[in-house]
Amino acid sequence: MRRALLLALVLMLARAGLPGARATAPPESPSLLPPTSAVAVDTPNDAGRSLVVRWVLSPSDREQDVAFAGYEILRAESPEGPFVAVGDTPARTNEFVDNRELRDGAQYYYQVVARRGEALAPSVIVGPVIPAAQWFHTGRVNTLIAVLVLSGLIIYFIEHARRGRPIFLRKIAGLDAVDEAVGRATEMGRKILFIPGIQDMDSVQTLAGIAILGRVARTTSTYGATLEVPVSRSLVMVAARETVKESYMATGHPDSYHDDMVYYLTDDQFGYAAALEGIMVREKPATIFLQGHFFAESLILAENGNAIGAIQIAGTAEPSQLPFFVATCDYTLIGEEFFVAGAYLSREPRQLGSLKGQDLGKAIILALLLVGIVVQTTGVFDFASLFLVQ
Amino acid sequence: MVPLFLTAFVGTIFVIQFFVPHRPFSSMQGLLTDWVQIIVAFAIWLGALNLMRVSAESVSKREKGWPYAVIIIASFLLMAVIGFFFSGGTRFQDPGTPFDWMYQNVYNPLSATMFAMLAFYVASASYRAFRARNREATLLLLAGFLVMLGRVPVGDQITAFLPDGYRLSNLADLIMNIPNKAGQRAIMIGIALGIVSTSLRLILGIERSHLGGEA
Amino acid sequence: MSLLDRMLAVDRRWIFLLVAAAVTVPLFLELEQKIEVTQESRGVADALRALPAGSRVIMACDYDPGTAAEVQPMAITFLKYCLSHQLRVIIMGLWPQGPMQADLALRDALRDPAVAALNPQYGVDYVNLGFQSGNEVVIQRMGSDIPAVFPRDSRGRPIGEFPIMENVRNFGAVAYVFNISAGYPGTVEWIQFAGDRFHAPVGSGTTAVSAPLYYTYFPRQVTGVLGGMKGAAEFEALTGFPGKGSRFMLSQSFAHVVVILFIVLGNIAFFLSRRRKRRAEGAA
Amino acid sequence: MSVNLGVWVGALLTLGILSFLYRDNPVYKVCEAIFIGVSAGYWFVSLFWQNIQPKLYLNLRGAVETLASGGGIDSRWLYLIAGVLGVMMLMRLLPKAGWIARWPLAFIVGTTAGLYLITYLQSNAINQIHDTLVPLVGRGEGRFLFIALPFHVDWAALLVFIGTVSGLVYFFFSVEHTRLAGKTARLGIFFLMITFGASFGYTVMSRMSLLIGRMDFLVGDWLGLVH
Repeated sequence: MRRALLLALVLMLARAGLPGARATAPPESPSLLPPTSAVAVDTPNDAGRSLVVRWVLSPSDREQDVAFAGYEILRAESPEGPFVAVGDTPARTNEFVDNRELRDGAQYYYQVVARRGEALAPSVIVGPVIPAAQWFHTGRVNTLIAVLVLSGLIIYFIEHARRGRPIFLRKIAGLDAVDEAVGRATEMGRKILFIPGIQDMDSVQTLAGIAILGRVARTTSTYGATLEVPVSRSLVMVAARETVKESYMATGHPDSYHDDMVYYLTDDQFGYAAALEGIMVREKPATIFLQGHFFAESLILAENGNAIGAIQIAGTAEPSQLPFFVATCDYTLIGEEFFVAGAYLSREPRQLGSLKGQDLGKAIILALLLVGIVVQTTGVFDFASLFLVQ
Repeated sequence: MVPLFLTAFVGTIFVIQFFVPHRPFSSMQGLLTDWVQIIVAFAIWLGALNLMRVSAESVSKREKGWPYAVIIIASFLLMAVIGFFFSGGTRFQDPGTPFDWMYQNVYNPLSATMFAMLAFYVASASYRAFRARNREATLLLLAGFLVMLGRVPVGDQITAFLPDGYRLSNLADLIMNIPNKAGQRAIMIGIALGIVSTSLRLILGIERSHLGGEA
Repeated sequence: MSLLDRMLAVDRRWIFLLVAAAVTVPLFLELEQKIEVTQESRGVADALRALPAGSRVIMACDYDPGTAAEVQPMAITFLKYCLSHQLRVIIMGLWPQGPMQADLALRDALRDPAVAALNPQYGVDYVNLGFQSGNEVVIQRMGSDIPAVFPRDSRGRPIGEFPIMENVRNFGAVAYVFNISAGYPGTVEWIQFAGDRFHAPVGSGTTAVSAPLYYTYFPRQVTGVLGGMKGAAEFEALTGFPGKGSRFMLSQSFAHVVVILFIVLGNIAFFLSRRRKRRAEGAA
Repeated sequence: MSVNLGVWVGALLTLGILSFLYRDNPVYKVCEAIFIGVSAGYWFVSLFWQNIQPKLYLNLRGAVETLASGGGIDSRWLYLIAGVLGVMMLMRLLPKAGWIARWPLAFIVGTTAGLYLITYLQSNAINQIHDTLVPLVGRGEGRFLFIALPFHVDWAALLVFIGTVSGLVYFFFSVEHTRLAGKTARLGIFFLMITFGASFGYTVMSRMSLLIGRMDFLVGDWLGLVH
């Protein structure tokens, strides 16, 4: 029943929002009229040497008047002239930004001339106006506040965590499945494959993937399962070896670790995918972790893992690849979840702290959204305008 | 020490210049962006030169598949020589130059076909791997179906019996404009906060993995 | 091995063959396809129509041959529309291949009778400023100084020689920015810098992969989005210049139907086989 | 069938890559190697003519000429720093001097961090908040299904609002997903999955379009079977 209602609602919405009809304009007048009420002001919030001229369109400037050519903008340093052309604009524009060889502090006068063929119709002279630079962009106060509040929160919590205060993070489903997946591989006596993506160590996603590798390696070492980590970057290989070794040491199985567990295949995207395809088909690993920065190869990898019947736990923040992981893998860490998992597992206080800061930022945004929508709907105050950045 | 200072200095300048239009920030920003463009060009050069180095090593050590490395080097040199010396200098992209010929008839088809291969993989994954294994995946696949059908003419043809405005294309519009918009927005806001915190850590020198650990 | 298991274990190459057939056969068929126009596509066409003759538009080509099948038709249609409506086009790219793709599109567009009738001139009606490295930093810099970013066109001639570049200092002189995007850098950067920072009206033509994200910026931060080949077909329908986008719609329909059938078949086989296995396990 | 050499070259290379679908083979490997080499060469050349030559070389040459003709030192000399940083980048090729590449890298990272901090906050957070906040109820006529309402309700905006909020709650990590938070997060994952479904559909669309383009090239431009 609820579904039927929802469907009806959805269909109803599909009908909404048809375009309106167009108004027609009155017939054209023959004589050329000048633009009315021109003004010139200093360009606000800029680095100076720039002025803005605005005018009300000439009554002759209409779509039907095809001969109407547009406006010419004249400038002089005194009201008596001489006036020199500094630019032109097409018909139906009412603003010109002049930044041609202006000096900050000097006085300028302007005239806007409507043109139709040879005919000219100049506006009154406006001025004086003086270009100047500003020290603060007044249209961006809201962004400044946002930067300060967010930075403050993040820095505060980094310090907080660094002093060893505990930080709570919720459970993440994909991580709880690690034990089960490793256990299954051990029972079946098959390998576990960990694939950390195709990007180098400069990608935050690779770092998060390596942190997760640390946790997986701890589990494999206690279960006595076989772990293999084929990588596509030499730097990633170095980092992955360090991480796995450390995990095996920490659980008291340093003898089970050997460098060959982590090996380099190739830098080439599809070459890497093809090599992994071969490994999967030959060795039939029971569990595959796809944790890192993936691109188009994600599909090839996940498909092959699926074809050999492996349990797959994926994680990435690459939005275009997430759908494929969700559709092919048993568990997927989505976007931020993936980062949190990395920080959570690495227990790195600075990572944890900044995550907490981010979370509070999100809480503030949520609160603003909830308050904002109520205020906006009641119409007492245009709350949304607080979020307009110039 | 120097790299950390550089990151902090440049990062701060770019944050400040957003709020302070006055000189010297406005002109510094212009100069620094020019520098970035030049450095980025060198960085991409580095990638190409590195490829040559790796390939040359592979040839000299007679690694497995080294003849392919010879082809890589040869085609790189061919393209570079043509582009530098035989295509009219700065006018190297003009229609009719050898460089343009290589672009149109070698680079273009190869690159387009590499990506077109993905269509085959999508199809085989559709058959072999995309499973409605849980509620989430089911929802995802259903939404995918509706969008796939609704965004091509066939969608409206098979729902032609429904009144205009209630067909698959309208349903696809709806999905794109309501749940997709909401979901994307939630993801975007999350990403924005993540980027703010990462950038901040970089500027403050807390995050320095890109410099290879301690710098 | 049961029929179901064999069905699931079918050689991938059969699937490949079917897909190849599904997209190729329709190329030989001439079936009129009715193109349903989305509001996002209409946004681009409407923004162009609102521009007075003589306005300058930027066509920023941020794509490469890899994705050209989807977006090249948009570039061609855009050029045809602008050049036949006396809009002056400034071509540039943040991907090195973009401006070269634009040159290819220009060759096609200039052959169109509606364009050829006006005989557009290089440097006057259109110009190709070429590629500039630096990604979003380039757009940021263009906000204050376009000539500093592009001192020369793609052929190395100083831009001072070209009437179209006269008085062009920043986005203030540009009435519309149409970005053809295949990833990073692309429409997100154009929106963030040219649109949000410098208030230039931005429109986007993009690969279908990126379209769902870009729709989120519509209509305030981006005036319109053409998504994938379907978007190209819609744009062709809206501007009255039929081209490849429209021609390929039948293949596209076939391909989608085939993929959906694959997913449905695969799932049926998977669930039946799983149920059978469970039953067998239960019996044992 | 085409008589153009270029089209033939393109068609053979296309077929060479497609041959991988049958199985990995030397022809594919050759085509792949050509692709890797040619694209590296392509970047190498275009970056020189479109960036290093006009921005670095011409600026520095201008500065040298001015100095030589007695014009003194002008601001273009500052580009020398960029050139030095660029060369430092290339030092990575040398095993011993590789560390110096950290300087230009740090420069680029600083720029990106500074720029992104602001732009993502502005475009992806502040602007999106702005766009989400629209009046949900207004004057005029509205309906709920087929029931007429005495006021106008923007159902689409309401659903977008609910979806955005619940999606945000899902990405909230400081609170356990139980009770209200749990329910909201579940609604959030519902919206997220439809979002992914939409991306999924569009990605399939994209990949198929690219294949259509290639097939059109083969049967149209090369074989001339389709006009």
